[in-house]
Formats: sequence, C-alpha cells, structure tokens
Amino acid sequence: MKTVEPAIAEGTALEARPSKGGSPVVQVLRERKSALLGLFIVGFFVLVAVIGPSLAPYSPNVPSGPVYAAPSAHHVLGTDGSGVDVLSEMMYGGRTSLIVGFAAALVAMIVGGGIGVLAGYSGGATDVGLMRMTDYFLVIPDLVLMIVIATVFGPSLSHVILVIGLLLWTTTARIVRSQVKSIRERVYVRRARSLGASHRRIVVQHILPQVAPLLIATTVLTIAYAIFDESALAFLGVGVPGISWGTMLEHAFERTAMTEGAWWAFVPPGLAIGLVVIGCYLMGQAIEDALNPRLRVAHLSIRTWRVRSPQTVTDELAKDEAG
Amino acid sequence: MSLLAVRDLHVWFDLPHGGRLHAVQGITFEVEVGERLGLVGESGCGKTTALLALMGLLPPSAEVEGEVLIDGIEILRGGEDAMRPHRWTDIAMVFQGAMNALNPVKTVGSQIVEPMEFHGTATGAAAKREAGDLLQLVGIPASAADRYPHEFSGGMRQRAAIAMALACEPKVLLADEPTTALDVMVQAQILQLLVSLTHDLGLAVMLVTHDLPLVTQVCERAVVMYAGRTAESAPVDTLFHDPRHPYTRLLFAATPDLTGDSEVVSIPGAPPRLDRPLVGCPFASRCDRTFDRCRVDTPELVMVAARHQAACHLNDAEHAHEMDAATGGGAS
Amino acid sequence: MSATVAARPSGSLEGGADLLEVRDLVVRYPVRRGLMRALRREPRKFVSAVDGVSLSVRPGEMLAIVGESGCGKTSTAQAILRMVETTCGVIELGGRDITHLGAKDLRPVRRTMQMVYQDPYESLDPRFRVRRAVEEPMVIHGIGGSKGERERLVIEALERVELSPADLYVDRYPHELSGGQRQRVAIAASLVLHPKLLLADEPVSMLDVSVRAGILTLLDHLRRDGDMGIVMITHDLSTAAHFADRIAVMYLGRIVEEGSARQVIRDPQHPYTKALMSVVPKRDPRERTEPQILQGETPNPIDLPTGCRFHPRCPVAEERCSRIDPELRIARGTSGDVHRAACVLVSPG
Amino acid sequence: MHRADYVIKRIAFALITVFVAITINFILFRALPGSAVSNFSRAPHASPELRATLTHEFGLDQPLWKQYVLYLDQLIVHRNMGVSFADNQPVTTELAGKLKNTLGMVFVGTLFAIVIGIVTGFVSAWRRSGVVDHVSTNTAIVFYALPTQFIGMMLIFLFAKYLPTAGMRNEVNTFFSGGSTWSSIKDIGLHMMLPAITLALTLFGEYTLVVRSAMLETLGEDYVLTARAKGLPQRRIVVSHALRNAMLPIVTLVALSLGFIVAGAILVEIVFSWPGIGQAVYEAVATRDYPMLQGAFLVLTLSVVFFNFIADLLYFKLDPRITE
Repeated sequence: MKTVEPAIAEGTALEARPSKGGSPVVQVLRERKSALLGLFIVGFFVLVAVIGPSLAPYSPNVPSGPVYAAPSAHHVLGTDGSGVDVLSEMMYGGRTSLIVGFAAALVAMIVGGGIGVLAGYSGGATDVGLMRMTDYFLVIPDLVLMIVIATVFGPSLSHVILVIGLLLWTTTARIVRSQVKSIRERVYVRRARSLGASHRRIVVQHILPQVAPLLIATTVLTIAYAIFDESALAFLGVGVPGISWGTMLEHAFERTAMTEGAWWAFVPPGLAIGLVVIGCYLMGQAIEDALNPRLRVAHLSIRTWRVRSPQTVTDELAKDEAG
Repeated sequence: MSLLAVRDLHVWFDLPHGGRLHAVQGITFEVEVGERLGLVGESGCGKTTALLALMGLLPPSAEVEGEVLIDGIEILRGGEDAMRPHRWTDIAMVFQGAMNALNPVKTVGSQIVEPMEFHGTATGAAAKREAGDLLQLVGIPASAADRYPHEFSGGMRQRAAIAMALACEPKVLLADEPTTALDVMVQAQILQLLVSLTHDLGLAVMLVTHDLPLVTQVCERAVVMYAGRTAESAPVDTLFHDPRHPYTRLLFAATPDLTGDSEVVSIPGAPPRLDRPLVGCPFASRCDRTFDRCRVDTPELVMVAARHQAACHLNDAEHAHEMDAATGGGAS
Repeated sequence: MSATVAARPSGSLEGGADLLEVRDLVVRYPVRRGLMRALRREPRKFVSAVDGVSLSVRPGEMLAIVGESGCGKTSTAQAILRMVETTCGVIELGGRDITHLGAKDLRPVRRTMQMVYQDPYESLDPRFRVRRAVEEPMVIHGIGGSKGERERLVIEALERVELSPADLYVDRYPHELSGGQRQRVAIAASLVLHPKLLLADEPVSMLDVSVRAGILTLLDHLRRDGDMGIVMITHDLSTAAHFADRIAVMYLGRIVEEGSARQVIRDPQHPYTKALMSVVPKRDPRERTEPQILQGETPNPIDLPTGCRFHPRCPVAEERCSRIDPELRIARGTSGDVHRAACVLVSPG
Repeated sequence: MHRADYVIKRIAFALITVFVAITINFILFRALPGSAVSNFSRAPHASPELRATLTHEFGLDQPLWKQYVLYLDQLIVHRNMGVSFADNQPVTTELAGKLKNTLGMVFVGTLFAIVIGIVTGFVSAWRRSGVVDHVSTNTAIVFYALPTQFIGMMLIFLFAKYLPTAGMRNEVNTFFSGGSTWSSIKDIGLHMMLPAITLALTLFGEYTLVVRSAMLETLGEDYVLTARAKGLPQRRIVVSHALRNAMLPIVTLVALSLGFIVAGAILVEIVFSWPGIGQAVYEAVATRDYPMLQGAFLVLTLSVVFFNFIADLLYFKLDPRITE
C-alpha cells in the first residue's frame, strides 16, 4: 500500500514556466502526449462512472447467473463468486472508487494547500509549528490509523473520504509550503511588499496564481493515492459500504477466485484501479515536470557529441549561403 | 609551432524543438607557451562554448567541426574517447561557479589527488604531498586538503579549483569567467595568481570573460567574439588604441572607466539569432558605420596588421581612409 | 561601540532641504545559536550588518554606496526602505522621521520611495503582462482613478523609460523581454508613483556591458529632470565614478570615506579606498597602476577586530590603529562639498 | 560542535514523535466516547480474575488522566499492552513473534525491490530517454500503480501450482515437526517466495523512479562536468561522483519508505495469510480485538519512527554539509 509521497523532490523551487496565454496546466496537456494519455484514461473511467450505472445490463448486487460463469455473450465480463454480473459491478463500483478518490483528494488539497500556503507565507513560528505538526502526521502509518478510525467510527462513505483526505494532506502541505516559501522570497513579491501591498493582496495576486498549477499537479497525484487507500481499506473489510473496485477485489479474494481460475472476477477491478492511478500519475507528473525545469542537461550520458567531416561542412555552408 | 592551435572551429547544437543553433561559426587562434590570451564578448557570443569545445566537454546534442592541436597533436577529431587522455594532462580548466565545481561530499585534497592517480602522474603519499604543495602554491594552507568545499570562502574555493587544475602539470589552463562571482579585491588576488603561474610555470592561460578592462590589464592578446565569430583579434594595446572593428570600439565606449571622463554610450539593438542562417555582417544592425556591402556579404577575418585581424569591410582597401577617421579608439 | 555622533554629515545646501537624512543607522541580526549553546544560556550573539552609518541625499542628486559583499550596503538600503527593522539610528525622509513609523502612516510614505532590484529576471511577476506590472503600484495606492486614466499613466511611464512605442511592449510577458527591457519596466513601475527617492540595488550588474550604459544614463536623466534623489548600491567603482554625484565607500557596516565623486576618485583619503581603486582594471592597457592587493577577505562581522575594523588588512596600519576606532573626519573642503574619511592618518588638507 | 547538535535534535524529535504516537494511540482507543473499548477488560470470555487484574493494572475505573499515566507506566515499564480478546494471551508476546515473521518476509521483499529499483533507476538515468529508460520507467509506473493485493492475487492465480500460496510452513504445528532445521528453513523459504515477490513488485517501481530522478539531478551538477574535464572515464565519474551524491536523497527516501512498508505488508500478509503483524491486524479488525489492534498500531508507528531516525542519521553521516 503506497503511502510514501511520489518522486516530486520536495523543496525544489518550482518556477512556473511563463505561459503563452492560458494556464500552464492547459499548456502542458497540449504539449505532452503522456499527460493527454493520462487525461484520456481518467476521462474514460469518469465517463463510465457517470453514465455507466444507467447502462448496466444487470443489477450490481442481485445474482443474475451461475457462480463464476466465464465471460460470454450475455455476461461480457462473466459473473463473480456470488453470480453477480462483473460488468455491472464494475460500473457501479467505479463510481464509488472515483468519488472517494476525487473527494478525498479535494479534502487533501484544501487542508494541505491551506496549511501549505499559511506556513510557507507566514514563515517564522507559524511555519515551524505547522510543519512540525505535519511531520507527526507524516510519520503515522495512515493505513493503520484509517483502520482504527473506520473501526471505531464505523464505515461510511463520508468517514472514508474524510479519513483518507485528512491523512493525505501532509504531502500536499509540504510541497505547497516549499513552493510558497520560495515565491515569497522572489523580488517581485518583496517589491510588492515594499510598495505597501497588503498580505491578502500579495497572496491573491502573486502567490496563489503561481502555486495553483503545482497544487493541481499534487492533487491529481493524491487522487491516485486516495483510490489506492480506498481499495486497501475495502480489502480489510473496513471500506465503504456498498460496491467499489476495492470491495470487488475483496469479494474475489474471500471466495478464492484465484484458485478457482476465475480471473475475470478480480482482474477487471485490479486493472481499473491500476489504469486510473497511472492516468493520474501521468497527468500530475507531466504538469510537475513542466513547472520544474530542474532536470538540467546531464553532463554525462552514453551518447556523446559528434564530429563532422570537412566534406559535409562545405556543402552545408553552400546550402546556408543559398538558403 | 604554437602550443595550442585552433583552426576553423564550428559548434552546432540540435535544438529540442528542431532547428540547429550555430553557436561557434569558425574561429581560429593560437596560444604560445606562457602567453595569456583573452576571449572576450557579451553573453551568447559563443566564448564559453568555444572554450568547452577545446576540451570536448559538450553535450550529446552538439556537433563540432575543425581542429584543435596541442604541440601539433590533433585532439578534437577523435571524439570524446580520444580526447580523454589529453584532459588535465595537456589542457585543464577552471569554471565560473566554483561553488558547485567541487564535489560537496568529498574533501578538497581527494579531488586534487584523483586526476593525478588516474593519469598516473603521482600516487598514494606522493600524490597527497603534491596536492598539499599545490594548495600552498595557490595560497591555501596545505592542511586545508582534508576539509570540504563548503568550508571554503568564494576566493579560497576558486584557488582550490586552480590548484586542482594544476594537478597533472597541464600545458594550457582554460579559465571560464573565473572571477565574475568574486569581489574586486579577491578578483585581483586570483588574477595575480594566474599571471604568476604563466611566468613561473610557463603555463598558457586562456581567460574567457565579458569584462573588457580585465582583459586589457591581465592578457597580452585578446580575441573579441560576436555572434559566434571572431570580430577582431590583436594585442590588447592595439585593441584599445587602434580598434579595426566597430564592435570593439563601441564596446570600449560602453565600458565606464575609473578615471576616464569620456561619455559612456550603450550599443543599441541586440545580437542576431544564431539558429538562423546569417546574411551579411552580424553586427550590421547595431554598427554606426554600416554601409550597403555590410548588409549583403559577411566580412572575412582579414590580417590588417602584424598579429592583428578584423572582420569588417571597412578594412578593405577602398574604405581604408574612412576607417582612420573612425579610429579614435576608446579614447575618442 | 558606534562612533561618537559626527558633525552633521553635510551642511544642507541653500534651498533644498535634504531629501533623505540618515543618522547613526544600526541594523543588527541575531546569530543562529546551536542547540547546545542555547541550553548553556550563552548570551545571544548579534551581527551588526550596519554599524553606525550616516548619509544624506538632496533632490536631483545621486549618491553611490560602494563596497564589497558583506559590507552592509544592501542592509542599509533595506533599512531605509523599512523592509528591515532598524536597531537604532534615525531615518528622515523629506524632513520627517520614518524610522519607527507605524504601518498605517508608513503606507503614504512608501509611495515616495521606491526600489529597483538587481535581478531583472526576478523583478517582474512572470504571469503579469507589462501593463499589469506597471499598473500594480497605482492599484495598491489607489491612484489614477479610472482604468483609462491608469492606462495613460502606464503608457507615459513606459515612454519615460525609453520603451517606445509603448504599445509594442505593454502586452508582453516578462519572458518575452530582454534583461535590459525588464529592468526598464521595473523602473517604469516605480516611476508611476512619482517617488522622490529611488533606491537602486546593483541595477545593472546582471546586464550585458552594451546595455548597462543605457539603464545608467536613464537613471541619470530621471534624477536631473525629475529632481528625484537616487541612492545607487554597487560594487563597481567605475560605474559609481561615472554616474554618481557623491560616493560613500563602506567596509564592514561603516562608511569609511565619503565625498563628491570627483574628489573621492581623484584624491582618495582612506587606505581601503586607495587599495580598492588600485585594483580596479582600467580600459587602457597603458594605464597599468601598481595594484595594492590586500590579502585575505572581508572578515566575519561576528567577531570584529578591535579599534579600526580595517587595521588587520590595512597596508599603512600603525600600532594605534588597533586601539582607536576613528570616526568620519573632514579631510578636504569646507562646508557643502565636504570630503570625509575615517582614518587616524587623515588630516584636514 | 554543530554536528552534535544535529544528532541530539534528531533524537529529541524521534522521542517526541514516539510520545505523540503513544498518546494518539491512547486517545484513539480510550478516550473516544461511545467506543466499546472504554472497558478494556470486557474481553468476551475473560475470567473474572483476569478482568480484575486488567482493571487494576490499567486503572480502567479511574479518571481518564490517571488511566493515561497507568497506561504509560504499564507500556514502558512492564511492556504490557493488555490481553488479546481472542485468546487472552498477553498482546506483547504475541506481537513480538508476529513482528519477527513480518520483518523476515519484508526484509527479503524490500531487498529485491531496492536492488531492482536502484539498478534500473541508475541505468535508465544514465541511458536517459534510451530504450532502457522508457521500458524500465514505464514498467516501474505500471507496477507502482497496481494495487498490492491485486498483484498478490495475480501471482496466486499464475503460480498456485508451483509455489505454496498460504501460511508460513507446511507442518501444522512447529512443535511436533521433528523435521531437520534445514528442511523447515527450506519450507519457510518456499512459503516466503510469493509474498516477498509481491512486496518487491509493489515497491521496486517507486525506488526506480526516485533513483532515476536523483541520478538525473546529480548528472546535471557542475562537479560532474569537472570530473569529466579531469579526463576520468564515465564509469568512474558515475560511481564516485554522481552516485555518491545521488545516495543522499536515495537513502533518505528508501529509509522513509521502509517505515511504511511494515504497514504496507499488511495487504501482502492477508493475501498469503502470512502469520505476521499484518495478519494480526486483519484478524483484530475482523474480531474487533481492540487491545491487539492498539498494540499492532503502536508497533507499526514505532517502526516508522525508528526508520525515519535511521534515515536522518544516514543523511547526516553521508552529507558533511549538515550542521543544522
């Protein structure tokens, strides 16, 4: 269960690449095909989650065929351990998983972003205090805490969202804080301060627009983690009530689908979670790379500079002259 | 036969979004034993690229053409592998950002000993002792060999970098803006050190900088570069008193002098883009002496006097008179 | 510890009262104590970045503060701009003491003093077009009434910094401008408030030589016709020599020499100034002076040498220099165009 | 002098974090209103005497803060974390045994992951945007994205016929096994294969990406250009300069992730019913065995703190610039 934050090197000053109109996020989606692929994958699943249930051939909880029926014409993805149509479950389940993913990421963005901006901008004691608090949160293994809270408070959709959100905000907070801290030192912010601009104005005019793209990148990555955590919680039986990709995996495991050879009972939900996470990762990573041209030209690589023979030079120059 | 000879050096870079940047467009110069040659020009004129090309320290996106000879042996055309044995033994380098040029997690002494042991000039205790002597030579106590770069001040780090460059007794020392990040007093110390090295060790030094007065005071000869080409090259005295390229003259005029009371005038416009083919003289749009020929064909680097070359049509026979009128040199 | 209060640094000229008057300015930063030293209750150590600086600027005059890094020149400017807390001393702007003015009263004062920063690549918000960057000061201070009025003021300011035709630049993003153009936009943004005092911290050190002169001449024109006072911070003595009316040389938080540019350059009094001038490379190879290279580097301000703070590196130091901490004393000239230096060897000429 | 400060600060931070973890642990299980935990001793089939001793030991009838003090005292002085509802055995001893099993499996799995991760990350950084780079980065992302339990289930589905897929050893009960130690080691080894591989596949992706970005960053540093200028061959530069500096972020992130792996292993242990702490947590959740859950939670938190502390020390030792 992945709880360590992604490869975003925390603390790097992310200078938002000046945009040629339109926010860098849009610009990145245009330029980097990996981001576009990510958007397409996530988009597809969101679409399925929204319109899917109305198109589902069967009900997601009433058995509509033999147990572990192999994929066939009228059960495109076969049936699970209790005879329920896997495709319908996938559609309804997808909705829950994505809701948890997006909602928890939103919570993490608001809490993490807020604390990150507050700590980064105010500096001094507030900064140290908030960051120390974040350290403690980061140290606590969030899966176990989720189990404890879900057990003690009882499983419910809002509890799971809240719990996942409240435990994933620490990564967002740390990244946002280091970005805000570096922006605050920028000359144009100091100049605005020396002009007597109010703190509110500086944050709204200079800090937020600069940190927004990074916040979006981190939030997109948090969606991936939230979906992960939801599936882990479901696997431990403390997930959301009702159907989700996580609960489908858990049912398949409970009813030993693997040894029954019924791959269609657990492969679709597993792959779906994997694909959505990959989609989010591609988008988030692309935006973060675009913001952060920190990967300088490597001074060392397998390929080396080339030497041109005199012959090609002369006709090249001839072409230049003519061109 | 000169110690270091560079003949018609070209460097192209493949740009990420397609297109090619012609950063160095054919420069030729020579450096004798113990001579101090300046390579001066503004940012983007190709001086650092040229310097790096001499040691083959270019990224994979680069393509070079031309010849670099040390004591008559060609070292560039063989590519990175053939160049490697010559690095640090024949030709060494000091970089501008000394802060990061030294590995932060290794002691300074070990970084000086490293090339010695690799190239076999000294090993073990002998190498350690040699490193200590080198540090002493550049004005740092030998005991500092066991300390880490972050414990050194800016000036001391640059001295340590020079000591490291001398590890394998190179014939030529290339210095890329060695004192730009330093205060004027520390700069004077470093330059004094470089000059003494050329006298005591017969070391040839190539100093790359954008600071014209630095070149006239420290170097004996200088090459003024503009838009990847040699605009003019001559002994520094001639450069100031008898410039034969308007860019040299205007550059001197734009540089404030401590005691000079001539008016400081900036040069309008900006250098041409090097990813586009060149038409006519690169300086034509900014020059105060432009005439029709300048916008059509590119001036060749021509000998205008002994050891004095310039690439400007004004130096052609029929325009000789006009050039004299313009020559007031910096003192105009 | 700080020198006895010297006579008023410069007699005020007839007519214009001083635009800016600073007396015995001290700016101290606490030194980070290790945990262990904190536990052992060692007294908190302080670094005096600015240790008793007095200076003044008249309208239309450019004062250059010259010194090596770490001499306190930037801290002085920051203190004047009230961006850094002043430990003690007095700052008067247009005759009014603003040293410890509350934020509310300080706001209108901030309109009259602006700062131009060193790094052109960071002085403009990358997401603001030029129009919005130049307009921001007006919006903050509620000047210029309608949008149209502010647009006119923006165009006027851009023309004034020689970015003309202004509508060619007004819609551009900073990354679409050269270093020199960005610095001009930053200056335009300062001018819209019609400041009386402009502080320029190394305004040209990151620009190419061919562009520097343009910015410096622009600053020169602004002070002449706008009768604005300018304080320029620079490490480059040649720039100061050419463009400033008066020069103040700083060393380790103190002004060690001060006077008109011509006097200080032609007839330097303090050994540090002489040494600095001897190592500044000249354009003409034939003017090679014998450089007086001081060994070592500017010592750490945490543990200052006793007596005159320059004596450990001073080529002409005498025994008494390690005891006496000389204050600025008159070396040349009478009232008005006075030339001072803080050295025991200096005697009124 | 300064460097000693750093170590002391890190020790202090670790101790405070442990204290915070214990407090949160206490709060979660005790003070939350309406939680069945309020009566620690209400173990379903505990004998009255046991109930009495537990009430006495943990002062369950005392006011809250008194309970807290007693809880700390029991925990730190007697290392007693109460009794498991399941079998009335002291939680501490049970957890100790299970932790050993978990660490065994986790160690092997993480070792695979670290080795694969560092090698692929290292090579793909060096051969940047080459075939190797694309392949290894994309595989890393795929495995990084697949849920752990899904990878486990796929392995069972594929290899159930060749490798044991449940438990830690064949013999029903070790006491009567009688088999030679070698055969039991071989048996445990076989049982450990699939869980360890699952863990490795889950984790290596992240290490590859982290190592790759750390290496790319160092390969762009000026001192690498200096090393190349010295005429050193690429292999030597990469090892003695680039890798040496890249180790700083790598070591930190690996140590940090170790802390979380112990918690992460829960899913693997459930899929393969490996008798470790993860399995214990799973059962404790199912049977609402709060003392066991509380104990497991504490052990996992302490492991995170421990590995973070190790990360700080390693970073401190590797980087001479640290003076805090």
